[in-house]
Amino acid sequence: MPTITVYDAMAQALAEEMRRDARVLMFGEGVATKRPELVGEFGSARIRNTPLAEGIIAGTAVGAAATGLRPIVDLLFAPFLCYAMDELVNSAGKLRYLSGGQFEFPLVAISMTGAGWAVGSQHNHNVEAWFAHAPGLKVVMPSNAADYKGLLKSAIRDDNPVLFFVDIGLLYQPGEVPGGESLVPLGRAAIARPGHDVTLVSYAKTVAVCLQAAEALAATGIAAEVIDLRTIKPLDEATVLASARRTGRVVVVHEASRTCGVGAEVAALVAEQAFDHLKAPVRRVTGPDVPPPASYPLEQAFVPGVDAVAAAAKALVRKPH
Amino acid sequence: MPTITVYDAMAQALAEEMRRDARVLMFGEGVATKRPELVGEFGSARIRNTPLAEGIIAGTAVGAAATGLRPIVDLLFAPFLCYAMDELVNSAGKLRYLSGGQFEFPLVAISMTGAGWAVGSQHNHNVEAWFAHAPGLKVVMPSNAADYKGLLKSAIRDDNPVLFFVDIGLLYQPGEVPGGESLVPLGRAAIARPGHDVTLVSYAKTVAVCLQAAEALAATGIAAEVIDLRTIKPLDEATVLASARRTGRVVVVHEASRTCGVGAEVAALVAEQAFDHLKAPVRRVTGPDVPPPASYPLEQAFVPGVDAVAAAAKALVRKPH
Amino acid sequence: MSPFSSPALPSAAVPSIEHPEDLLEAMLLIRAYELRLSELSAQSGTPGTCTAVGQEAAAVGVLSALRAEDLILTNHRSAGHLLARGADPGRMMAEVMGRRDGYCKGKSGSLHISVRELGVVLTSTIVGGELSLATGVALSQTLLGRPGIVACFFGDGAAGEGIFHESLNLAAVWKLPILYVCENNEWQAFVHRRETMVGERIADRAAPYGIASATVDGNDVEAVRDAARSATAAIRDNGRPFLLELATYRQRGHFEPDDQTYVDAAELAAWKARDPIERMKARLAAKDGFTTGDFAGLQARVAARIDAAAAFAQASPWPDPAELLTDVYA
Amino acid sequence: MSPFSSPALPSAAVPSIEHPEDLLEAMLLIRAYELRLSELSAQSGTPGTCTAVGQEAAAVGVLSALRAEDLILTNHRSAGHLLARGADPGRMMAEVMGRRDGYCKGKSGSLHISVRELGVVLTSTIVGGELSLATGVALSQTLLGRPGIVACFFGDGAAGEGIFHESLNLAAVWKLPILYVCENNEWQAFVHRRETMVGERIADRAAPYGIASATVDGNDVEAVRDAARSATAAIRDNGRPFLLELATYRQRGHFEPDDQTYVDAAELAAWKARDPIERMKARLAAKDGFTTGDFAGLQARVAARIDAAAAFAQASPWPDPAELLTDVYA
Ligand SMILES: Cc1ncc(C[n+]2csc(CCOP(=O)(O)OP(=O)(O)O)c2C)c(N)n1
Ligand SMILES: Cc1ncc(C[n+]2csc(CCOP(=O)(O)OP(=O)(O)O)c2C)c(N)n1
Ligand SMILES: [Mg+2]
Ligand SMILES: [Mg+2]
Repeated sequence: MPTITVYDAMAQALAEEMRRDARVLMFGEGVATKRPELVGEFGSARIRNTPLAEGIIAGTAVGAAATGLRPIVDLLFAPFLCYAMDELVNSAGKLRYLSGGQFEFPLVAISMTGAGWAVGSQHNHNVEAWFAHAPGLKVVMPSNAADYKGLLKSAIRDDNPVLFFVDIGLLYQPGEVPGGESLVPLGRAAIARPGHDVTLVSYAKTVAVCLQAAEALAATGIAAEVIDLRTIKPLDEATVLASARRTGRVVVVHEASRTCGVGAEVAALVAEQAFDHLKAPVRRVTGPDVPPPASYPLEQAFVPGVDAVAAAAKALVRKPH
Repeated sequence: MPTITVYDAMAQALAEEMRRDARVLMFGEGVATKRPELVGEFGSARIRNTPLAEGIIAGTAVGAAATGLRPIVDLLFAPFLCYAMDELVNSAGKLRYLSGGQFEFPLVAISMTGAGWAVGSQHNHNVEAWFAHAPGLKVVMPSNAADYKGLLKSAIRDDNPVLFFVDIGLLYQPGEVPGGESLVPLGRAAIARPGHDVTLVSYAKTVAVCLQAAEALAATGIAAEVIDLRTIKPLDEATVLASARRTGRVVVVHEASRTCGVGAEVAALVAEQAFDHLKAPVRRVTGPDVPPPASYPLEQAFVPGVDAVAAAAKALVRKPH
Repeated sequence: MSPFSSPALPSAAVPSIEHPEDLLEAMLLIRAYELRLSELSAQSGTPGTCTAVGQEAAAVGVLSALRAEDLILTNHRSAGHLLARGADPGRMMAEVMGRRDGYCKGKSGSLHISVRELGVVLTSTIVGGELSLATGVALSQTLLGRPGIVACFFGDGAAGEGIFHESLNLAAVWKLPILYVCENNEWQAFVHRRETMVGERIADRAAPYGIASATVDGNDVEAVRDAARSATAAIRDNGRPFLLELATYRQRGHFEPDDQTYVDAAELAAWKARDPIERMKARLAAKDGFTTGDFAGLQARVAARIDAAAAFAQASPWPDPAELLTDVYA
Repeated sequence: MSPFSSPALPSAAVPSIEHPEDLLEAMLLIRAYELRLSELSAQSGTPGTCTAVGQEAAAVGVLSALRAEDLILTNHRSAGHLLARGADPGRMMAEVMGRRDGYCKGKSGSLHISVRELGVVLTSTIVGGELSLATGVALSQTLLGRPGIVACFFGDGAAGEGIFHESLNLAAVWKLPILYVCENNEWQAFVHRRETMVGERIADRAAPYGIASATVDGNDVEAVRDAARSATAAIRDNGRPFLLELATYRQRGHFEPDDQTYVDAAELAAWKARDPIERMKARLAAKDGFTTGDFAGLQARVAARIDAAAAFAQASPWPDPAELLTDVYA
């Protein structure tokens, strides 16, 4: 399998889907400047720069999606989604329902987030939980190049609005990407590493943290299973619950702030549906409830580390019950 | 104690705080039209109508708060907050931190939400969890007239940005409101009804649902404790956990959609911190993950009902462990 | 490019409003529909609505200038646009009442009624929502090679939302065939327009974006139709957006019931004296020999339709409770 | 009303930029500061920055027309505004590097540096953020009876965000004393301004709101200062907002390092030939007998300050890890 970066994996997905379906188009601030190869192949009607105005970029995507196109919009950094909340939440997420099912909204809104560039919380703010909480949307946040490609392709083919989050810490990470269609379905988690003593549930950059923690735990005789959610909504409850029931111990790990984050949802799910199998409390290891700072060491400290994850898992396994 | 509606309780809070502190002012779409008595007493500089533009209403409040005023803004219905997300989340919530503590943001953003007016999900959408998930904000959502008054006063005196949610289903409900200052501190939950068999945790209109469920449960010999969170952020973890440890059984109830809602946070908290005391799974009884519909019976069906809450509690109490 | 044929819009027959009497009858139908709903909501459990009483000439004048292939976006104050486009008042009332036979199965209520089969798409009650969506609808028309232009109705208040500015600018830069129709009715819920802007005209905001505009008497249905005809002709010709401002007045409250205590009585009276229906009626009488009897005939026809509509809506069942969970995802 | 004295802003001394040589030196300091950071970020672990090389006349010209009591809002491309206001380049560099002695304790980095003691408040890197906040700052000035006006810097790109429109409209309706300063530098990150609007001038967008405006050569520091002086005089006199557009050009990339492959070489060369520093230098030589030696003296002084600043910043420790959790709530 060829090894390419997440950025290139996404570029492949975009080109392949645009080739496959002439209704697919992409626009956003600098999209055409940054992807001249796509402009070359598909023309400037389908790859467009826009004015600097996230609201109308998103709104245009919503209107176009409802009337026959399949737009992809690049909204750059996740905090800028704040300017597009009405269009994404009140229009894309609700107008199908409010119209009694008259419209479909096949659109993808891409944005970047997460620690790595030391740019501070007006560029780095993990808000995926907002869109999981809002109705009518799907939310994807992959952890590796193959999934970035396979999930982006599935997102483009989906008939619903999909928020596609790119962890900037992963953007230039290489990974093996299979050739061919290599679709990854929405709503299906992956078992990134099997194990039977404790389950580490995560997504995006902290999947690697969990894998390293699992490696460290293995050295102490603890077999940790690592689940990569990949899609946050719809959440693959079955995979999470099956693992939780098997191991009886769950640590949820993510970079986003703790309160009402995706970790809260996973923990609540496990506490509700796998309670009888639990041998220990469900732990969350997450970013703190503060704005991510710019200063590099503080930014790094924001992200859950290998030691913290391993320690949380160890404490659960050691806990007598 | 005089009995007044939530609307009037809030009006008292506004008038008292404006009288107390000349830096307090209020603006929004129709604020001056709807509150002529405040215009009469405090003048048109301090009670202002605005153009129809939520972004600049919120942004103006943020800028004013940082430089010496203590603004209150009425943003009408919660879905309209989507137009003010940047100002509330990226500015009010983050600029203190990003500036290294140079500024304070004493502002209150009021908005209405919840079933009751059959107006559909572009007016009725419970998004309090979004603001609990975002850093630097406080979130309040009371359940009765006395708390609306006491918490609004505290919110106005707080030196931080406070999202103050008004459940429209409660707006014209009367309640006893004590005279005098009658401040209710932010961050403190109330035990609305004591009990020892099961804890029902809720806020806003579903507190009454829980109280009715508790009444019904009492008739079957089950003593339910009802906790009214009142403030969603900061969450009164101590009160919730003490009750959970005492009863060993927790049902979280709210109208907002389930995924990544406040109920997820409370359930996760309990599953993490009170695990050893739990006798049964933590249950959530919430609104579904769909946009609230307009049609009256469907809108009512969206809200957790007394029967569903009582049934969930009963199932936990009956569960052998 | 247009190798893909997406479902044609609209798919149902759209009535043409041709003759002066048609204009009058269409306005009468809207008036009767809205007054009936106002009465119903004052008495019983029927939900309130945002009426556009006094603004009928705006809806009818513009709709009479559109073609069947054109698409329409509207907002909370949409009944006139829908009825002039040929929507069934019975299904509209059923929707307002939250009943199963409503155009949106009762899920919308009055505030966001879309009728895809008539090309009335994506109605939003978020002020400015329609402005945010119109550009995308027009982009579809252009890229999919469909002939119709897009008419987007909004209020003077919506022109205060930033998205208005973003929409106009993008439409200008991308050359999108949009007729922006601002019904400047002097009110923004409970705030008078004068409190929200310096100057009088929303249309002035078009020029900086390189967009042509016009303001006309929005209470003169023929003037509106003529202005809309020349605006749509320009759009069809050059593919660029146009902003048409209709100067009119909201004669009733923001949302029924509304006591209008905040309204200046003299201003209201002056505008009632310029009522669009009365004006058209007088013009017809003067020019075309339209008699009191003719008028009574129109009114009777309209009243019968509204009676039937109300009966239909009231007989329509509530949605099945299972409907709460459907239509979320495609 | 102003019974409450809130903490005075600014509280530190603000330098006055009076003489032609001061204007030149202030521009040289900005240029040297930004080039030094560009070099550092190209080599090592120093974070990138958004430079305003080529735009120094805009910052210096406007700041030289402001008074100490005036407040300033700026954005991601703020170094010029801060330095011209008298900010310490050492503390600025420390902030860029995320160090403890930065103006914001390293939490901001380069993109949102505020310096309250100099009246540079609420810097936001959300494009349009400063526009959303300026109205509130101006409202405080007005209601608390403080004398200063508010200067709000933003780019041509920010004028595409809806909040620009909302801000201008509210400032006009509420009569807020704001000098809106648009640095039209022809670029919006990687998109040329021409791709984002029809027409050339952002200033044209002011008139519909009843706001006065002017466009001047933003690469002529004296022209900028003169225009800013008359604009601020008008604002101080009538209490109303004014939009001043400065036509300039971003000579370097959007964010260091940036290879500028997307930039038209001829356009860039034409603007470099109009470099504001070279122009002021030539003017001083022609009019005031300013010599090469005089210039070298200024440059040496500036270089020494920047050397010291870089040394200070590099010596500044990282923040204590506990700082991650502080400054969230008041
Ligand atoms: C974003 C948003 N803000 C506020 C409202 C509440 N609201 C509904 S209609 C309305 C007035 C709209 O005024 P205008 O745009 O002039 O339209 P009109 O109602 O006069 O037809 C308001 C404030 C809303 N629905 N959406
Ligand atoms: C809301 C938002 N969208 C996009 C960005 C990314 N971004 C940062 S600066 C910039 C260009 C801004 O252009 P302009 O306003 O002209 O200012 P300039 O950078 O030219 O000074 C962009 C797109 C951002 N920071 N915020
Ligand atoms: Mg209006
Ligand atoms: Mg620019």
